[in-house]
Order: sequence, then structure tokens, then C-alpha cells
Amino acid sequence: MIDKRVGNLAEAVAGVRDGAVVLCGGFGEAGLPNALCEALIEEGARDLTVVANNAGTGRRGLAALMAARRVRKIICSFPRSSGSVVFEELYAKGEIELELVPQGIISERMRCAAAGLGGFYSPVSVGTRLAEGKEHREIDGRVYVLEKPLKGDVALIAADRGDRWGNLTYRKSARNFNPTMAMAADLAIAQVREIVELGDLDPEVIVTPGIFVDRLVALPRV
Amino acid sequence: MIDKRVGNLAEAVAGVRDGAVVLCGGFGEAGLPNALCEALIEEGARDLTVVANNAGTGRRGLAALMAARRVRKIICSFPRSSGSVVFEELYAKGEIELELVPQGIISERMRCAAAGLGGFYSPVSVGTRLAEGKEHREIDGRVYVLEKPLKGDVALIAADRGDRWGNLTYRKSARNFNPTMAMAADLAIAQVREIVELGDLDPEVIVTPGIFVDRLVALPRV
Amino acid sequence: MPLTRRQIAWRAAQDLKDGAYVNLGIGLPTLVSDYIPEGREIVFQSENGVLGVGPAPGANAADPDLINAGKQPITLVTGGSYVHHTDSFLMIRGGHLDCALLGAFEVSDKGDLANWTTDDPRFPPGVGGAMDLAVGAKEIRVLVEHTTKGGAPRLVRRCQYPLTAERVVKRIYTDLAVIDVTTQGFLLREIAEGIDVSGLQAKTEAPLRAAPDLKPLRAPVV
Amino acid sequence: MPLTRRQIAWRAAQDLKDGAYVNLGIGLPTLVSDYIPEGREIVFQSENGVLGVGPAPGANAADPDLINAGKQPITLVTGGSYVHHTDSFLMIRGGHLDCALLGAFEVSDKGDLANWTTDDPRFPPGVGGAMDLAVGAKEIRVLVEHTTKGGAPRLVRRCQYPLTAERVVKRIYTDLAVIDVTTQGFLLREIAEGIDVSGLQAKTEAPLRAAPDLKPLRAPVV
Repeated sequence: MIDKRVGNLAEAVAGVRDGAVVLCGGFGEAGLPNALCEALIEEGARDLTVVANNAGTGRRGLAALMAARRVRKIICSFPRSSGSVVFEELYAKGEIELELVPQGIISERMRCAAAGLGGFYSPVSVGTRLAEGKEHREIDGRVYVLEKPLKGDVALIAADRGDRWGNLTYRKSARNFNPTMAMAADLAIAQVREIVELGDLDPEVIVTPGIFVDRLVALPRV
Repeated sequence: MIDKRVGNLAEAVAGVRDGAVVLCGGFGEAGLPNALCEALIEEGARDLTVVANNAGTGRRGLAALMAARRVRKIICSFPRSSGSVVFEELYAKGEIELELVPQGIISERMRCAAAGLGGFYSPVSVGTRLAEGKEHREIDGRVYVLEKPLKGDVALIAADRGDRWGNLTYRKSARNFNPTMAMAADLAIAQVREIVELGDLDPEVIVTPGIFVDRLVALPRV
Repeated sequence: MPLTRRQIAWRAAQDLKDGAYVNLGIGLPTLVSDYIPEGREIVFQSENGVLGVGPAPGANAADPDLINAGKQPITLVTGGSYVHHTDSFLMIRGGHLDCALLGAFEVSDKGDLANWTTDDPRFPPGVGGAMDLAVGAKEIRVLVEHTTKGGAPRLVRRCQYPLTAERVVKRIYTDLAVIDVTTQGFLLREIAEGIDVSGLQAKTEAPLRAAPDLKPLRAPVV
Repeated sequence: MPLTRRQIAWRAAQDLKDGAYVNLGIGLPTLVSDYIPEGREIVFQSENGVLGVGPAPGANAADPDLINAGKQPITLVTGGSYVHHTDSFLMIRGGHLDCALLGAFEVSDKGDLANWTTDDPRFPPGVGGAMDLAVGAKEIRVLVEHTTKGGAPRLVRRCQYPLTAERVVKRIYTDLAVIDVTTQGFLLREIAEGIDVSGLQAKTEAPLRAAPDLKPLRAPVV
């Protein structure tokens, strides 16, 4: 029997290793796997590389993980936002490394990994500082840079509803990076608002099929 | 006001030009835009390059378009099936050109075009006849071939329900190539079983957002 | 009389065609949606996966799962839909948006755009979706105050700030003018009342050519 | 006693682990789903976008929109879901399937697979999803009759037919044996009753090494 449900947050994040690449879903305050990020503090993994759109806000979730000095490097498109105090402090002190990637390229690079491809040619960032050091190539009259797959050891994602097979649905713009991250990591862990019976999710509306999800934990919305 | 509905099949396919690249949805007998293919015969465009998974079965739809000698070349993964009589006859006589592409690479190449990328490195077909002439490259210890975007001038697709903005849903495995083809052509034309009021399709379950669709015509299932 | 910020937004809104798919950058461009001429249906896209952004919700009606790229609460219009980030940037990068209206620090008379960083050493840089949008939408238009608060021109021969993209801007709306970027440089289309071409040239680093049908730039009180 | 085709399928089914995601090739492999041991939940994927393929429907219950990659009517199991072709091949190519069970014309002792064309000049070639599956699934196993009807070996030193993929096959189930492909070539794991290793070697082009714990290949009457 397939049953990807786990009983608590500690079980959900168990086994994440030092040095892991952790894909962390969400955009702004929507679809953030805050509880999973905080459970990682307890779990104890260090020297993490986190891939996320933002670098955490306030003191919760990813910000808490950074405050606990578990994140060596962050790969993101927009680290600064109102309340990204933890990141800014660490960055100013040189205690966290930043790799800046355009927002659509972060998600495309993760999809590239998920799809088993070796890389893709992108027109984004050509002629800018972010293209420096990248291989350039003209194809049919347009210049592209080569982008490489970005794969996670772990993905922490937030979804709305899930079932024991790991099928997931999302709500509105809380979908954001979560479905792509679920596909792009060896171990995908989801916090969901509600776990429903197998068969309760309409097969036509499942956004993340269970094949991409390894563990899920129910976490009523607060 | 956005209103992509057209009154009949002739209007739906109007303006397709000689030599056009036509993406043609469907897999087996599911999700085939047969009525649109047949309307193209009347419309008159010649020397078409058709991209499809199969090369038509029986005498309807794409097979009818080929029988009318409108298709110069077909790009597909599996031309032969029970009843692909029209294609086989033309092929035997050397009257149609065939480019064979692995099934997943057809769809990935169309997505590549839809996503504005210049190409991607694929592990599929390496070491086989279908990789001959393609650029090879080793990335992180694995060999890939470079695949180029495959863009359509026109996409003919079949969907289940649609609204005046062109939002579409599909039924079961009739989804297949249709959503990707809708994204990958300059002009995407959909035949739908039913046109519903704007707002009747749940925003969470729309598979093809209207931005990708240019015209739709209602065609009750027979 | 120079236009107010809201009047710049009003002027840009007048050029949006019925049925257009448009992305509005953070800041000044966001105001554009308030001034769509009666009777036109424009679909606003937000990078975080919302197609059909509606007005801000009432005071207590905000849904934390429904925000725009600026992380502000929004609503969804009838006919709108949600996609994940990777599909959202497929729309953006793949040329599916008719237009992106963006803010800028500087625009050159070749159409180069600098709008992502001022290299302020006090803050970590953030690029967000700026580079994806700048190369992806069919047409890039910029809304910007003609000069900095200190009076320095923002319309320049060569951008001093790091580039977002090269040769992409087609039209610029400022408080003093509407200017097209052509292969011969800046073409002045409309000029505010109370300033003449030589006065405007003094506030513009790159040379201005006045269009033969140069018009006054007027906007209602908004 | 050589195994029947259904017994080969039965034997292959015994190796599928509870919770595995599996793609079954057209023909012989399709029979495997009939013999899943009691109590195991296996999720079958079909290339055309079905995750959770169920048994064939009753005589009058077929839905033309629900077919498998062999274009036969199927059902969807509880917990199953639909995706479009591009996402389906992302699953396949990206290593998300635990196993693909494929048919073959030939398999070499390096694990090379030839299963897409015999170059029969009477028919146009068709590749379908064969090459995508062969490089994409985590493990490739082949179900094949040990020799052709004419008695020629199908387990060879070097494939004569055009390759589908190089060095991918890990295990082979035939009517006479279960054979693993190792870095030292074919390793005989199980042998049918009524034939000995030298008799089997006579039907096998490449050298066989017998495993130290060589077992009889037995299957119930199915």
C-alpha cells in the first residue's frame, strides 16, 4: 500500500543531510512551507544551500532557518523584501552566500532537472552582468546563454489538499514554485492544509501527481 | 471585449497559408481535431508540414487532409497504426516526407518554442540512428544531443469545454498533446465540445489559459 | 505642466488595445490598471502565476493566497486562471504577452533598459522577474519620470546602471513626453505643455528627434 | 518447460515492489498488470498522460477519451490522475518512474536495446515513446522470447537491429530464463526446467555466466 503520510513534522524532514540543496517553495507570503523549514532546525542539518524566490521575511520559516545559521548559500531572484531582516544582516556580515538568478530561470532550471535534460539556451540576461561567465551562443539570429539544470536533494513545499498517494492541489497564487520544486528534488516533502481520502481529489484537477511527492504532513492553516 | 468564439469551422481555419507548419493535437483516437483538419481541406492551404503524434487513421481528419494531397511533410513519432492507410500509401509512393522524432521530444521541442528558449540538451536517442547529424555534448558525465524548438504557424487542437476568452479544459487522456500545441503556435484554433459562460470554468482547473488560444468553435461530440 | 505619476499611468493605459495581455511592473506601472478606457477588456498577468489580475480587495476581503508580483493582495477577474511559476514564465519568456509596462532607472536611445539594481552597497541586489519580462514580452514600454529628483536625465545615450536587457524598449512614457525608441534613436511623439523641444532636450541626455506630427501630451486630472 | 507469454509476464510482475511507479510497453509487457501479487499497490503510467492505469473497462463501458499508449480502452484507478504529454514525458525522461518493462527484438550483453524498428521496407518506421522510456526510467527490464520463431537468439553480443538506447537494460525475462545484465555481461539468475545451462547457451549468442545461486524459473499456470 502506498501511504506517504507521516505523523508529524519531525518525521517529515527526517534524514536531510548536511550540505543538502533544499528547494523551498512559496512566493511572498503565499505557499510558504514555514513549518517544514522550522522543523529542519530541530532536525539539525547544516551548510544547506537553499533555492527559493525570496530570502525569507520576518522571523519565521526560512528566516528562522537562516537565523539558526543553517544556510550557507541562497539561490534566489529577490532576496530583499520588507522584513528580510535576517538575510540582510547575515549578508552584510558576509555570513551567507548569494547567487542571484532571474525568477523565470530559477523555475526553468528546476524544471530542466525534473525533466532529465542537460541544459537549455535562454535569452534571459544576455548582455547583462548576470550572463557573465556563461556560455553564449547564437541560434537562428538570436543570442542565448546556456543554463544548467538545478536539482534539489530535498524540496519543502506547501500545498492545499493532499491524499495518501501524495497527490496535491493548491490554492490560487499559493501554487507558485511548489509544483516545479516537487518535481525537481530527490525527496519532496509537502505540508498540506488537509489530507483527504484517496479518490476525493478529482483526477482532472490534481496539479502535482503523487509520483513527485515522497512525504506529506497535515498542518491545519493557522 | 475579448471574444475568441467563431461561428463555424470555415471561420475557425480561415487564413492558414500554403507552406504553414500545422501542429495537430490528439493521440490515437483521443483528442483529435478532426473537424478542423477537414475544414482545412475546404480552406485550401497546400504544402503543409504537419506535426502530430500519429499520421492519421481511417479516412477522417488528418487522414482526409493527407488524402487531399495537402500535406508535404509529417513530423511524428509513430506514423503507422491500424488504419493508417492513407499515410502508408502516400509514403510508399514517395509522395509524403516523414521526419521521425521520439514522442517525448516532439512535445518537449514544442514546449521549448512556446517557452522562448533556443534549444535543449536531451539524453533521448543518443547512440541511435535518430541522433545522427545532431550536435552531441557531454555534460556532467552524460552525453546529450541538442534539440531545437519546434514552433507552429497554426495549432489545431481539440478540447472539452471552453469560454469566450479561450480558456480550455480537457477530458481524461484526450488532453495529450493539445495543451502544449496550443502554446507553441502563432495561431491556436480549438474545437470544443461545449462553450460555456465566462466564469463557469473553475480558475483552478483551467488547463489551457485563454492567452494561448486565438479562436474556438463549438462542435458537439458526435 | 508635467504629468503627475497617476497621469503618466493614465497616458500609458490609453495605448493598451482591447484584448491585450499585459504585465505591469512593480511601482508606477501598477497604477495603469486603474485607467483602462471604458469598454476595453485587458488581461493583466502577474509573474507569480495569475492571469487576470483584478483590483485590490476590500479592507477585510484579502486572501493571503492571492497576491501579485509586488506581494500585494489582489482579486481575480471573471475568466482569470492560475498557473505555476514555470508556466507563468513560459508565458512571459515565450512572447505570449502583448506588452509589459515596466519602471526604469535609465533607458538608452538604443532601447537598453536598466531597472533592476542601482548597486547600492547597503542592500543585496535583487532581480526578480525583471530580466525575464524585458526579453520576453512582445513589446516593452517604460513608465518613468523624465529626470531623477536631482535633475539628472534618465533617458540616456548609454546606461550607467547595470543593464536589465539590451535593445528592448519600444516606447517611453514620462511626466514630460511620450518617446518612441527607433533605429535612429529617440523619436519625440508627444510633449507636455509648458516645455518646448529644446527645453526637453536639456533634460534628455540622448538626442531627440521631434516627430513630424508631434502632439501635445495631455492627461485629465486623475 | 518454457514459460508461456503470460507466465513471463507473471514472473516479471513478482519483482515489482509495493509502491512502484511503472510503465508497461506495448505487447507482452502490458500483460504484467494482470499478475501483481496480492497486497501490492503498483501505479502504472501510460505515455499519453495517464498515471494510475486500471484494468480494461467492461464491454460497453469504454470511454473513447481514456486509452493507453497502445490505444486500447482502459480505466483509471482511484488515486490516478491525468497530465499532458509534455509533463508525462517529463516523468519518463526525468527518472521519476521506478521501472519500465519493455519488449525487445534484441538485447546485447552490454544492455543495448533494440525494440523500435526491424527496418522492414514495407512499412514506414515508428519510434513512439520507446527511446524516451529507454533512457528515462530508473530501471529498464525487458520481456522477450528467448529466440525468434526461427530459433535465432535475441540475446546477443551486438544488436543487428537499429538501437533504441545503449547500455540501459538491467534485467531480462524470457520463456527460458531470468538474466541480469552486469558489467561482466549476462548473469543467469533463473533457468527453466527441462533445459540446462549449456542448452540455454546454445540459444544465446553472448556468453552466459551462471549465478552461484542459480534458481529454477517457475511460474504457476496462469
